[in-house]
Amino acid sequence: MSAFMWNILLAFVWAVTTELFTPTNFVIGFIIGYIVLWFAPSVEGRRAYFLKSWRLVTFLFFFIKELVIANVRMAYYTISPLNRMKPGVIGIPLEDLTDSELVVLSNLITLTPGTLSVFLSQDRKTLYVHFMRVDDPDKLRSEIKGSFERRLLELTR
Amino acid sequence: MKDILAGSFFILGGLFSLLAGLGILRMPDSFTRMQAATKAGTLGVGCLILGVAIYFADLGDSTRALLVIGFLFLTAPVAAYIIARAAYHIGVPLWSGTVIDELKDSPDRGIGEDDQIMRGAGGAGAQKASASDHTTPNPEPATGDEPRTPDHDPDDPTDR
Amino acid sequence: MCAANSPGIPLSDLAMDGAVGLIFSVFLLVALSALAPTVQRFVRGWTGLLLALGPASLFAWFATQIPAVARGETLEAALRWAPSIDIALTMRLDGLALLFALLICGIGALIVAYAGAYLHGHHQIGRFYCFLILFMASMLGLVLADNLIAIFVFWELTSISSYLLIGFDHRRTAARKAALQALLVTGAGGLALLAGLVLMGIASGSWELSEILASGDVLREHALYTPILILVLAGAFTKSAQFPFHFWLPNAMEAPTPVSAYLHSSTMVKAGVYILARMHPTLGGTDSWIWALSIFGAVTMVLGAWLALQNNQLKRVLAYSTVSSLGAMVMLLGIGTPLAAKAAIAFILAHALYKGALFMVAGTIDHETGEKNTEKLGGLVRLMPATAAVSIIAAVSMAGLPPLFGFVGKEVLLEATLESPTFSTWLVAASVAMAALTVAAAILVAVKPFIGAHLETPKKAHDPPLAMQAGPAILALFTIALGLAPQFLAGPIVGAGASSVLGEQTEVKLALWHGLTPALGFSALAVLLGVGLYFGRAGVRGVGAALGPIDAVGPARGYDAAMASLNLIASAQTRILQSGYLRNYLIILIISTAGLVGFTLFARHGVPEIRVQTIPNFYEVGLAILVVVGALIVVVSRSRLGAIAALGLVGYSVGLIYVLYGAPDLAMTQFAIETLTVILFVLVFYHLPAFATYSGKRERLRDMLVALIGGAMMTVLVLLAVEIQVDEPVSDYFIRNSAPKAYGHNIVNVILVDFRVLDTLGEILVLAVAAIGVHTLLRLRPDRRARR
Amino acid sequence: MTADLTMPVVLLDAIIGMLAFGIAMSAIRLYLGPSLADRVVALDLIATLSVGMIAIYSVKTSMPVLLLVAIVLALIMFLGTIAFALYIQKGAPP
Amino acid sequence: MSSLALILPLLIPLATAGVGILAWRSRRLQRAIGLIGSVVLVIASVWLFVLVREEGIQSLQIANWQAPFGITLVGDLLSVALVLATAVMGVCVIVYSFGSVDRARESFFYYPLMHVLLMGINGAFLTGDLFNLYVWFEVMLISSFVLLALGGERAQLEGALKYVTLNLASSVIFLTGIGVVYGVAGTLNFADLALKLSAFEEQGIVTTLSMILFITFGVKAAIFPLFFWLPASYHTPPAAVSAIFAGMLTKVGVYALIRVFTLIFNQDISYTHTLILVVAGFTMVTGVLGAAAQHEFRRILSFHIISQIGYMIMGLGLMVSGNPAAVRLAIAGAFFYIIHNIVAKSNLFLISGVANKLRGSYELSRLGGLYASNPALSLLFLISAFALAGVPPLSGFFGKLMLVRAGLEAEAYVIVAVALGVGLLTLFSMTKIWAEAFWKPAPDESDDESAGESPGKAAVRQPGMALMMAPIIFLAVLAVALGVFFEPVYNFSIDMADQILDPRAYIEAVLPPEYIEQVRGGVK
Amino acid sequence: MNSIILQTATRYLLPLLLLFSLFLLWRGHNEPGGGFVGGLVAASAIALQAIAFGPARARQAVRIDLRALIAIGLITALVSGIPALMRGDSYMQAYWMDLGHESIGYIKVGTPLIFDIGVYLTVIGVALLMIITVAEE
Amino acid sequence: MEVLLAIVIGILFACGLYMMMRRSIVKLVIGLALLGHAANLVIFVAGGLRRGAPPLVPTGADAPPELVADPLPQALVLTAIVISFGVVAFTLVLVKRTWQAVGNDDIDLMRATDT
Ligand code: NA
Ligand code: NA
Repeated sequence: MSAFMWNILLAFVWAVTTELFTPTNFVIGFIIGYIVLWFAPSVEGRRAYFLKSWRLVTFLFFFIKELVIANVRMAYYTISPLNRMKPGVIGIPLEDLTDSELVVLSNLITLTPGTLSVFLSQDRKTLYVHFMRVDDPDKLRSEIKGSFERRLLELTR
Repeated sequence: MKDILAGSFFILGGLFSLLAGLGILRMPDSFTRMQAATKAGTLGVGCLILGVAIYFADLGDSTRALLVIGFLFLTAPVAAYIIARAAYHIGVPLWSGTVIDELKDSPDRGIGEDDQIMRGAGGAGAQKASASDHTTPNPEPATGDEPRTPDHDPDDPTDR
Repeated sequence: MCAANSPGIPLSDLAMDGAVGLIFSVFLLVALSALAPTVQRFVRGWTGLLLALGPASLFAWFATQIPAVARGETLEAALRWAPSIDIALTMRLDGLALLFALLICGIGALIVAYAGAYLHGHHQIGRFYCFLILFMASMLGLVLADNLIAIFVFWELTSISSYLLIGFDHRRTAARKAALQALLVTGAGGLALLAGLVLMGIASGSWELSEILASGDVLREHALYTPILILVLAGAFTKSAQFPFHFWLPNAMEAPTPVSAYLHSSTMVKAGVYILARMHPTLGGTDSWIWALSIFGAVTMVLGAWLALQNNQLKRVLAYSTVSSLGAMVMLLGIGTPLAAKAAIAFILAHALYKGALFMVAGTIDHETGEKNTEKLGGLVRLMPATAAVSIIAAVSMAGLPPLFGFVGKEVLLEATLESPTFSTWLVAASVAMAALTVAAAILVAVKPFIGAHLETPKKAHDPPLAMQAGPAILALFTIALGLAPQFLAGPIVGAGASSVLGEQTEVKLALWHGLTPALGFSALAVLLGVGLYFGRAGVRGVGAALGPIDAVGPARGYDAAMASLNLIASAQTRILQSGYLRNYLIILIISTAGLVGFTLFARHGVPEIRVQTIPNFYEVGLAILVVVGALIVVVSRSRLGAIAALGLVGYSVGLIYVLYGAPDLAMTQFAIETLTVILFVLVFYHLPAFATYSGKRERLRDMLVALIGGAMMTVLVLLAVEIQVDEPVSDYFIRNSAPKAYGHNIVNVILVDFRVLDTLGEILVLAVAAIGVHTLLRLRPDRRARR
Repeated sequence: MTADLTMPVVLLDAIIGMLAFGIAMSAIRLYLGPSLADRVVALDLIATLSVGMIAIYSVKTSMPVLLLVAIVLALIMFLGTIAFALYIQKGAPP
Repeated sequence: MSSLALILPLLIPLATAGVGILAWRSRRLQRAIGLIGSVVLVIASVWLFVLVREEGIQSLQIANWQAPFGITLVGDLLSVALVLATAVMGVCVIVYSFGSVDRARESFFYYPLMHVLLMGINGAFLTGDLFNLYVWFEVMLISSFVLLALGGERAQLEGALKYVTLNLASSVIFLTGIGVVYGVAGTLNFADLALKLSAFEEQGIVTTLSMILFITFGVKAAIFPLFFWLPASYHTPPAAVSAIFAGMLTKVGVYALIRVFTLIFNQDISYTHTLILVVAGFTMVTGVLGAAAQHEFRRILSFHIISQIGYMIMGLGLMVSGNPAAVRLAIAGAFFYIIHNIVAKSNLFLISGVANKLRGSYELSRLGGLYASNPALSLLFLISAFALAGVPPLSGFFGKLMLVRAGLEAEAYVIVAVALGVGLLTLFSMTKIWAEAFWKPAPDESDDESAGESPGKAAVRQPGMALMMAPIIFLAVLAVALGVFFEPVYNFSIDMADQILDPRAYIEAVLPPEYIEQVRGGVK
Repeated sequence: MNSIILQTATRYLLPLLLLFSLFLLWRGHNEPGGGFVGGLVAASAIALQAIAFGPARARQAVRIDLRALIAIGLITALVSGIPALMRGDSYMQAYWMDLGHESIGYIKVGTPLIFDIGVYLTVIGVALLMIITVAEE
Repeated sequence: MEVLLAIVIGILFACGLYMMMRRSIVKLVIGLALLGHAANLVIFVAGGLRRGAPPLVPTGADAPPELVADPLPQALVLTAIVISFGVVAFTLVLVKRTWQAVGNDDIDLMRATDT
């Protein structure tokens, strides 16, 4: 991601030229650098950099949304009578993920309520997840794969 | 404005923390309790600290606060995963109302951990336990020259 | 360190020359003792004779001092030791000291020579010489010493060297036991003597005996007189085997005969008598003195003589007879008249001569025949004529028949009892009884083996080598010579000795023939009775056997009982205190602490007043509850990992308390340490067994109670500390100076790395060693070492 | 370093109360168990909520330095939990 | 220069330990470092000793922070003499270890641990600060824990468990006491405490504080009824370790008692010191009776440590007497007794190690025949044993004499009687060892007298025996010399007592005059 | 523990923790922190490594033998007081100097910092030696 | 609050001591750890409690503007915490090794070294 390095370099140059080495100034330099990069087609991987950064932002928003929704749901489980719950453990088939992707995915699943990663199979092909409410296992499987895994892969690859 | 925002996060965080406490006490089995504790705890404290970051609105202090969130979000789920995995591995029972357990019947069920891991060996010695019964999962680890193999508390049926 | 007169010790100019000799004499013997084993290695068979030259030459030197001393002069010398605490090797040669010095060196020389032959070929003979001469040195030091502490030093050395001598035949259990018994009895007395001597020093203000003796009635009128007297008597009585401490002496006959002859007849046992004689001028003459010495002396005298006749082992008869004689000497010192003093000194001299000879003869008989039982000995005169001659001469002296010096001694004894201002009748009766029994004993032990029909013995007897014959023979010759010319030969020294005992110069007349005095009558009576007793000894023993049950409560049994109960008490006490139960130790620690601190607080201060300082917030209360809950879970948890988790809870909540009260550094450290502790616990507990409950309900309740008492004490202490403030804490200095002087804004850190850096240095050292300890414990194991 | 408090104390106390409630419930779970996993999760939650507690307290006392303490705790409690998990996994067969 | 002299007894062992740890690969290097360090420590201690003897009390404000704020090291006669004794014992034990400690222990930091122990002891003797004293106690304890357990034999571990538990319990009490003392007085510096607490009107509180410290130092000193850890453990490690423990560790407790109960808690003497005197009596008696019940070489010696601590404490307790001469003599006697006991007791432990090496046991029933086979060793034992039992003219006699005389001058007749009686029982125990281990024929020995000569003599030529004997001979000579050259030692003891009994000199050596003025004026 | 998820998370956490520990060490003189906490945090980072990858990997991560690390820490702490001795001052007396330049500001560096580094190294060595040795059992 | 904490300290002590008096050596160490906490709290509380203000000097100032908590007890406790960690860790391993050597965790069976 040399474009990112470029961005850092620009922020540094900004700080040097303004002779002000405060963190705030550095952040300003970074933002200005980002804008500069927008108009600098010579930088290699510039396009991917913008795409990734955009996806990161949307991913974060997605994550926060999931987090909030799921927490509300969790709150509901917590205070509602126990017989409303239908917990279960379901195996989610995975693509061929890298270590870091696995960690992020597992963490995301755990952090979003109603789900808890329990077990990653030896061949790294299946992630078993504990659900608070299982109505249709296959639907849950595709939900996880469709939202979390897809968005994660979009971000990282 | 800043204080209102911070205050809202405080309230949100407080509520989640409350829920986490309620959940960990009220949920019927270890895994549902973990669900409640990890999420509500992390999110609740996350919100609180976000509020603190906003409240102080000082680069150094706020960065430190955000650092806490970062750490929390990195470590808490990993910890939960590791605990859940270990708990499942040794056969902590699922709630009777559990509707499905695909892991139970899976051929992957063996934890894939070598018991000698702390001795630095690799993970090759995956052991497959009898898949049918949760209460008798793994055979006792072979610990070589120890005078007595480690075990759990025989007088405490709950300690497993 | 050199010989010199220390301040406060007056030395006449005249004495200076002789003085060095006094100290030299003791050191000569010490040096000889140290060299003895080496000499033995090189000289072998002639060692005894060679070594005997030392004491012999000292004897000669002391003999040259007789005229001067008899004139009333004294030799004095001092060697600085620790003058600041009144310890000096001050030496003083007066009549009493001279008499003893002559006996010690003279008989000592004979004994050393005798021992050379007696123990010929023994592989530890070198050590024997060493101990024997060391004893000689100690004894000489004792009689010469003038300083109270020096007296005690030599006194103890005689006990120690005699311990080594009695146990010389160390492979035998009986010898070891007898040595220990002698050491303990005389050692106990020695400690009493120490206390008595120190009290004397304190009471009189002087630590030189000569000064104390010169100061007249100071001690007799002092409030501490009675304790001093009791303590000194305890020392003297144990050493001189006075009733009821007489039992150790016959047992000490386990020692080789030269030792018995020397220590247990002529010298060491007389140390007690010596001390009494020495103390007479300052402690004597009071009613308690007279009563104690007369009664104990007389009882010992008769009892010893009686017991002598009850035995048939050569050395035991002689030993009891010695006890009897020691009793007589003590009795005479108790009477305390000039005549009695003269009698005591004469009797000491007479006894030393004949008893030393008899012991050596007894040793010779044993050595030559292999038989100790008098009843199984007889007719030896044909086989060992020389020995028989010496033995019979000594026996005659012992029996108190003229013309030997024993007769002189016994006559003055009887006279002294006749003229005793107190208890005269009883004392005369006792003396006659003693004399009669002694006659019988003398015949039994020194005459009977030689006359009559020859009895077969294990070894074929013949006269021993010259070195063994010389000793008793010379002593016998002295007995004869002194008996024939008592005034000329013994008069000066006896007179000088009596003068010392009385504390003033006295004239002494000694004569073989006193005319037809009542004493002579009693003497004759005693001899007749004695011969009768000898032939009727079977009856005497019958009576003794009938009295046997008394022995069950006697002092010898008392010693055994004391030893047994010492063992019993010791092991019982140890079983109770050092029970091995860690819990008991902890209970004692807790109760001691709480009891002592609590009692002190209430006794010295009163119930402390506690005011509530600040009202806690709700979350402070919550936190407090959390700590308590955590601790309680730890206690009640039946799962060990649960307990660890709860321990973590306690740790984290304590950390929160630190946060609450402004201690972020502490809180951080607490959290970090707590986590590491938990990890260690978890990793270690993996190998440990599960919690088990071993204690019963009652024990648990008791422990709970004790724990609560401990906790309550801590609560009170904390409240006390909060409540009371003596002064502003020094920490204001840190707060004010941290930034400007130590360039640090975190005051706690500045304290740790600057203000109190030494604490931190020690602390990381503790950590380092703890880690090394963990490493070592786990890696260095006997089982693994064995495998290596 | 320090600033004046601009937040209603009541609110902060209420938040502290909520956290305290959570901690109290976790403590009960710690006691009840029944499995070691439950106790560990309870301890982990207590530590997590303590992080929040410290953060709020830093607001209440206007002591942002306390956030460093919160960071240390957040960082390090993970380790304790993992150690327990290790134990559960390998040390507690039936 | 005094600043250097006071810190060296801490720095030398610390540096030695640090370098020693780095050299863990080479046993030979470890030995060399250990020996050099201990010899240098002796030199430094002599320097400090001479300095203090000639120029009076020395103090060092660590990091140049003036007392009572920083930590002060103080060298008075008492502490520097003990530092010197520690250093000398260090050399003795290290040389002895060369011949007796096995390879495995050596390569597991035996020598560095020994030096840390020495440092802890020196720190405890030199510090003038209550909390710093705690730190040195802990340094001492932890290194003694490890030395005790080093090797991992079962008996060692069992003994160590009790030793560790009880000592840690006492550390906790100490820590609590420090907290309370600081809470009440607001200071930790000895001199400052002396100044402030003696002026404090509520002496009952001060006495209560003193009791906490009495208990905690009492555990370290192994007084009645807090001594259990000692007989449970001291006989378990290698003899060299036993010897340094026996010689030095309990003495640190006694030192601390003497320090605080002369310098700080000297107001309510009729209460505190009477208590000390009573405890002294019980300590002597229970210790000596405990020994009488034992039949193992080192267990007997261990119980005697306790009994002899009683003598030292007795000297302190005699302060209760109003007679200044008696008090002076008593304190001097206690000091002399400490020095004597370090020499004699350590030596007996060293000798027990030789006996064990020769006969393979410490059990009296399995020992025997040493008198026949090892006359030199027998002589050395006799000297040390009789010194311990207080037989003149050896060192122990003079200690006993000083205490007895002081006690009689103080009219404390009961304690004197107890002390004398205990002396007799000590003699009894020593002769028990003598009779069993030396006189008695070895159990496996034939009745043939000359046969007793061979096995031991062969063992004398065992490797390392010379290294073991050298310190034993040295210490035996010392036990004799302390008696023969008693005068200078006595004078030193008296000077020491005078110094100890006059806290002003100590306070003035530590605190600046204006501070003293200010406190004297300021406290209620 | 043979868990990819834990191991991966550890890879990210390790540098973070080490960095933070150095921060605590460096800022400890002026803010909460210091050699102890810094050392403990660093040690816990490596302890995490030990749990996730096994003790052998943790030993590798430290590179230097832990016993030596302890000794070096001790000696560092000890040596920090030597300059004072060499100038005849009392042991451990602090010497400070200003490091830096007018333009970028000064930082105070002194012997107490060296001492704190000694503490830091010792604590790391100690905590790790304990944990790793125990873990290797 | 001092009163409350004093009581907490008392209970901690009681719990720690009770654990140490158990016959199981495993409980012994746990008791020791509890005692450590209790002792540290004693120093902390006895030295005087002040809510809030840690002993830090604001940047640029020479001394804290307000009353701060007493730093000395804090430094002492910090030292004590660390020492107690080292000691407890050692004891823990000692207990383990003792258990291995004796083959039992009942401390009443470990009396051979006493009499
Ligand atoms: Na106070
Ligand atoms: Na710090």
